[in-house]
Amino acid sequence: MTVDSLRTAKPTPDKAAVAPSSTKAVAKKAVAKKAVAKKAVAKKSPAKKAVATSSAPVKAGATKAAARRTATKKADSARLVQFYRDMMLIRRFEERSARAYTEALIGGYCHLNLGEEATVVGLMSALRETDYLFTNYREHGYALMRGIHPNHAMAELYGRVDGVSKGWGGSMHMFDMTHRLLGGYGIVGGQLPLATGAALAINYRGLDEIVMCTMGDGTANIGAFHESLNIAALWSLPVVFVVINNGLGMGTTVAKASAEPEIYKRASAYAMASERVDGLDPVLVADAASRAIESARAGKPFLLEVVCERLRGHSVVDPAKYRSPEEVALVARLDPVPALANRLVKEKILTAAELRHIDEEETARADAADAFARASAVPDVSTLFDYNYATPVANDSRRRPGDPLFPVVARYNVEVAR
Amino acid sequence: MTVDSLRTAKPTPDKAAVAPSSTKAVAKKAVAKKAVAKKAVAKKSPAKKAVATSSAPVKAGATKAAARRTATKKADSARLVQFYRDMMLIRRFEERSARAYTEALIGGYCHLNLGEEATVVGLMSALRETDYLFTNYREHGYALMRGIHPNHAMAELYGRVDGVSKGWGGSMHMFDMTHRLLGGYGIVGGQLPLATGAALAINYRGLDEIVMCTMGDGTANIGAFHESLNIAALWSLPVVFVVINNGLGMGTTVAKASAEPEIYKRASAYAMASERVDGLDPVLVADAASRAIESARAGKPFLLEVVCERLRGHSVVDPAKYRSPEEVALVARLDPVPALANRLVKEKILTAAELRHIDEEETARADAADAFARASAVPDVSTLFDYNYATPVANDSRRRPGDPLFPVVARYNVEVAR
Amino acid sequence: MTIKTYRQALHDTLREEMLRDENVFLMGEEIGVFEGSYKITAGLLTEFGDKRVRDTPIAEEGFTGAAIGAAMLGLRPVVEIMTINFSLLALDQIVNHAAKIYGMFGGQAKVPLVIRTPGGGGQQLGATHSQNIELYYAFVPGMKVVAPSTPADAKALLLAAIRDDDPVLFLENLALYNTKGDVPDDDTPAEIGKAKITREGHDLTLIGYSRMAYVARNIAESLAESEGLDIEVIDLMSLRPLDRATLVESVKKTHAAVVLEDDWLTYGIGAEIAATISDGAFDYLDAPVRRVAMAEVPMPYSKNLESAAMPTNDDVVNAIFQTLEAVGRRLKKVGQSHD
Amino acid sequence: MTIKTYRQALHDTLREEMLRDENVFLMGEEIGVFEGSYKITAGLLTEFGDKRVRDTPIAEEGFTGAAIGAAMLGLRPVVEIMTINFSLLALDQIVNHAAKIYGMFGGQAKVPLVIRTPGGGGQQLGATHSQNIELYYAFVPGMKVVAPSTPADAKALLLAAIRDDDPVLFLENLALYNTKGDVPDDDTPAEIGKAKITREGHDLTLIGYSRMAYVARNIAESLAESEGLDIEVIDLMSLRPLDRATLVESVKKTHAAVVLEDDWLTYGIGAEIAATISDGAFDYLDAPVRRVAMAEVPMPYSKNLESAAMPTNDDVVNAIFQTLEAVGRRLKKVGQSHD
Ligand SMILES: Cc1ncc(C[n+]2csc(CCOP(=O)(O)OP(=O)(O)O)c2C)c(N)n1
Ligand SMILES: Cc1ncc(C[n+]2csc(CCOP(=O)(O)OP(=O)(O)O)c2C)c(N)n1
Ligand SMILES: [Mg+2]
Ligand SMILES: [Mg+2]
Repeated sequence: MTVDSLRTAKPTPDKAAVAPSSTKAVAKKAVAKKAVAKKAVAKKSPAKKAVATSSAPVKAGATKAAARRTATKKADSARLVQFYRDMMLIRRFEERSARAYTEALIGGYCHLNLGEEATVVGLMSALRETDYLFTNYREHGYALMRGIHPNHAMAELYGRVDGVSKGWGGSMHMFDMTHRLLGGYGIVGGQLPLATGAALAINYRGLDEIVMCTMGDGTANIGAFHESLNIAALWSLPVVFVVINNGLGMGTTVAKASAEPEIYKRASAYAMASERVDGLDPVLVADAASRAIESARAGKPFLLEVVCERLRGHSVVDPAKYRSPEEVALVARLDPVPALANRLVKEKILTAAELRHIDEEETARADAADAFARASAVPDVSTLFDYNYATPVANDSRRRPGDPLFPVVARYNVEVAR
Repeated sequence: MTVDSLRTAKPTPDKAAVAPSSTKAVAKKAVAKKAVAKKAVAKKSPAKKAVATSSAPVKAGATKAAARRTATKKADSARLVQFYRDMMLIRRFEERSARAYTEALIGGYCHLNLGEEATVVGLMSALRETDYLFTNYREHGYALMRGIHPNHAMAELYGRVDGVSKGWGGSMHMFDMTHRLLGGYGIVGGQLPLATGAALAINYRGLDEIVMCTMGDGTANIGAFHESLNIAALWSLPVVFVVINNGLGMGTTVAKASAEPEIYKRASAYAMASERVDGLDPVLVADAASRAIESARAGKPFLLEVVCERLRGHSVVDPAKYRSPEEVALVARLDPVPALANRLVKEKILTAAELRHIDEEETARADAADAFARASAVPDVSTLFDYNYATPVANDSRRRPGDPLFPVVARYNVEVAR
Repeated sequence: MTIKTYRQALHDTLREEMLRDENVFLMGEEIGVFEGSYKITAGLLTEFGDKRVRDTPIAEEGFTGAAIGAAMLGLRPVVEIMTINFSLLALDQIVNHAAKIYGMFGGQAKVPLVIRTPGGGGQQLGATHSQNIELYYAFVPGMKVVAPSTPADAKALLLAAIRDDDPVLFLENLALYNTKGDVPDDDTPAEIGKAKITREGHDLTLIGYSRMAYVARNIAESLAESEGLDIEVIDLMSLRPLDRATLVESVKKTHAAVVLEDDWLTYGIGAEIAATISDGAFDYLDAPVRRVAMAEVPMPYSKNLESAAMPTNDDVVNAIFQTLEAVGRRLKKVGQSHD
Repeated sequence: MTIKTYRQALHDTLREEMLRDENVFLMGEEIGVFEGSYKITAGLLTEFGDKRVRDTPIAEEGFTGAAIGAAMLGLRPVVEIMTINFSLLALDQIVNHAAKIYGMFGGQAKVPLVIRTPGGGGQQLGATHSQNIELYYAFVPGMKVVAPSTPADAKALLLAAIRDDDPVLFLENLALYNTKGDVPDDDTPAEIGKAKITREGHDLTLIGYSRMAYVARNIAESLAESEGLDIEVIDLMSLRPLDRATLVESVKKTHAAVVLEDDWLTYGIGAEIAATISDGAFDYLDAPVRRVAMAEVPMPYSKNLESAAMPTNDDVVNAIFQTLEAVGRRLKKVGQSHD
């Protein structure tokens, strides 16, 4: 795969223009080539038009406006700093997980959010506490942003009793009812019908909550996508479907998997509003997510496509040999974490020292999570049957593999001659 | 359901204008109301525009043109007569089946093409003999039009050895490799992946054949629809997907099942060309099918939506109580068979006597099919295991339900006292 | 007590539970306007409206999964899958989601879901519409699977299923819908996980579930009359959990067993029943456990082939006679000599 | 003969069959550019091009169904489903289409399709990725299901599967991919439907398939050495058709049997094996057929819980000892007294 084709199904030029300064040149180059290769039509999305009005500037007296601008600027700065802190936490947490995996503290599959931090923090910042999230196996960052303590997230990765899923779920299956993270699912597309149903429950009860359901680009080709979006649109359910388009489903590019590579356009098959946004910028993501959520809260489900990059292999054990060195280099240059750092410095919001301080704090949290997780107990074998059923019933099987079904009876007491 | 809403997802006014004269007034009324209820956008389909050029009149010298017009007219007339004959055959065959069902000569489910005759003959006339058809359980008419003798179709319904599927398939599962009818499937959507795969085989071998895959409107909401259309478009397979939109999936209207009720528009989710056509007129259907087939043969799969009416219940045992008397009356007035008869008379192509003659001939064929099927043998019970495997293998089970797995051994020879 | 059909018992129980608990609602294809393919839900749309009785698109995976998601938030959906054959399309949602969610997330979310679906066969519906694949659910930890054979059990088990906090596959049967029986007026749920001895006897244990439990009772009664045979009949009622103790205790008394099932023999439900009895009643069993099951072919459409592939009453009676003969309990009234 | 891993044997056989017959082609997720999730197809895209090695979208139902359709027209697709867990999404296409088409249409169309897929467990993949659901295919008339446990059998059965005109579910196993063994250089296919006695013995019959046949052989060898035990080992090889005769004949000789399986016990593959032996060798069996199988829970992620849920070698050895004790064949070397 060439650098050219890499970001083919990526944001339109106007979006990419606001990319972090350090990566601008590269992004622009990639985008320019892309624009030639493929007519960019993303900006014509009706949803975007509809939203434009709501973000139109407020007309007011000049001094008031200036004061407001200062206040807004301060708020914007604070928001950027918070995004940075959150992205840093995810970054350090994921790096710590990758290391723990090589130390055999984590088993099974382990998929990281490295490179997708801006997308994760942008999306999660737009949710209310009372909203629900359904996501896939690539969910560590989402769990942290929903408010789950890194200690409990890491303990889950280590399979310990203090894990969010008590060690039963692992990397792919984090769940926390309190923080309304409703999983963490390992079957591609499996979360979509569930999220649709959760939205149905909200609708049934007439509540003001919404459900966000994230998935990868590769997931947009599975049947459950179609059935779920159709049902959600048909029944006007409060759900936002988010396609995290990181360009790859394992090693398969979007162009090789999806006949319509601009995935947000698929919403039209359900007369559903949709939009595509640059996932390297947390602010753009957060704003787009807010528009989508607003729509869903008004009973109009929404399909949001967020275009970002997967910094490493599909999972920690994938060396991603199918990526060319150019592609790997480009992706590294597009890394949203240093990009935001540069922006914060350039816009004089934080100093290099302050950035370092944040990094140290978040690194410390990741390290503390590791320490906590190591110290947490492994589930006792006696708890193996604790979650057989929510409503206990007669004759439930609690047989260990070595147990006989019925007591073994010694029938003869003779030594057999062989 | 009101008459208003009935044809909401139906052809646009210009299409309906060419409806048979006897039903014109009604159709117009329905269409007018519909046009208010819902903006008609079907005619804006890009596929239709693209096609317009190919049917543009040929410019030539006046006399030559006149001669050609006469020849064309003759050909058109012959085509209409053939359509009428074919529709009459389907009509009489289906009526005969319905009767046979009440006589318990047919069992299981039995879904008829009554009301859909114009659609069936139009579609089938556009296929080459070497093209393949995959369809659903509502396939009697399709089987006849593919060239399967009515005797063998009826024998299948009666479960006899001379049936196209040797009595193993029944109403829902007609199959004939020679006539390239590749089934007859009872699982909604089940035929779509299969048809896609058949097109893949054609593509693999570099052949000039295409696959047509028909389905109902309700089928457009199932996952297999999405997966199949995506794969077909992605791999440029020679397949035409046809949605037979008869307005209902059993008792559920299109509007209650499909968030985008103009189903042909769903093709855009796969960057696939599509078109909608009035299924009450066999000529329009045939022409649209030809365009779709041409596209597929050039490696561009196509989604064709044909809008027609289901004259009776979902299957012969369904009294369709969910339809209002108005709706039933409207549907009866839209019946394409008398409509074409009227047109043939009006355009002086056939006399009333000639029409009657055709009817008698086709009725006779249906009656002959019944006689043939009654006379055909039921499969012998000894053939129960004939189709276990295509490649015989060791230890295949040929046990009848009453057979023991192992020979029964009488172990004691005493009479037990109770 | 009121005499009702199995269909009516299901209908009335659904209605009563909807009246009792407004978290209970129905979803499925054609259950509203069409009143249900087999009319179980007739009239409920009119009475409860389309929020409580929801017609769905043809999308088994999507709507079953949606029901699971709704259940995770505390609703109590009762899904109808038109026939069990179509449930294959929803299997991932049921097996990998409904059945896993409680355990996989460490007990944090319950899935109080009921999936009603009829099995069948014998109606010339052909290979794809005549399967009995309850095995696919009975095999799965996290699921509960019940299969009533009488109107009264249909009520009691449906009450239990709806009030249970786990996903329950509720197996109905096309051939049972019109059967009649006494149904208690009060709403006492059955105990999921328990089999039921529906006829006590000493000569042989005859085991079935769903339609075959009905067949078993009828045959036991008629053999009692015609042959003076004293057959014990067990209706499994619950396929998961499986009540092994009741099976084994019965065979310890009768020393012989015949299992009836409408699914395929090899790897079918009966295999576990036979294996269980052969193990737990090893020292008491006087002859092999005999299984009567469908022939292992894609079900043919043609009536005579279909009949040949399905267990008949004669097949059952023969299996009983042969088993009794094998253990040496010759039938007093049967004239033939077997030595 | 060449020593190869199970993985390499599969890879080489696929390659040879593609060279032999150009109707053979591969389809599946990540089999080309990614070289296969478990690298079975590594290098084949480069060698054969993307017409013969086709990466698919994530659409198990769609691409499996497409393979069925292509097979109906005479191609011989070999589909890889990444793990058997995901095959649930394709189950309708496999059960209601691949397995039915030949019979349902009266023998007019063959479906020469192979579906390769690994089962597994024991790798901390959690509840949805650690299932062994070969039962879902073994149960279905019209299917053939094979499950090799050695590199040589992997080759011979894959040859047979590809050349067979029926749909074959070819079960692999994550834990076997790196195991090694002699593989014949010639291409003689195995006979589908036949079990194999991989070790002759008189003391007890130990039965397994896939990973558990491998475990069975190892344990039998080590007990021969450590305890002087003479255990007969049967590798089922084919789950459908099932070779009942080989099982029964063996037990007629050994009088005792232990079945090993990596799926859940209740209704699992072992149930049919136990039922079959209890029936066919009724008069020869000296103790109940013992089953060693997974605990019936959604597989927990945590290593110690996962280990507790999966059969260990100790579990197997204990089951063997207990069964031998039950039949009175006390172990000579075992010092304990059991009366
Ligand atoms: C139904 C199913 N098929 C296949 C897989 C194996 N698998 C796991 S992740 C993945 C790729 C998903 O790609 P995408 O949706 O783009 O998400 P990403 O991993 O890029 O975040 C695949 C094929 C699975 N888990 N489930
Ligand atoms: C997977 C599946 N779900 C449900 C059914 C039951 N069923 C048979 S036909 C039908 C309606 C199909 O409607 P449509 O696609 O519009 O076709 P039509 O019958 O109108 O020709 C349904 C729900 C089925 N056969 N398969
Ligand atoms: Mg991706
Ligand atoms: Mg329809």
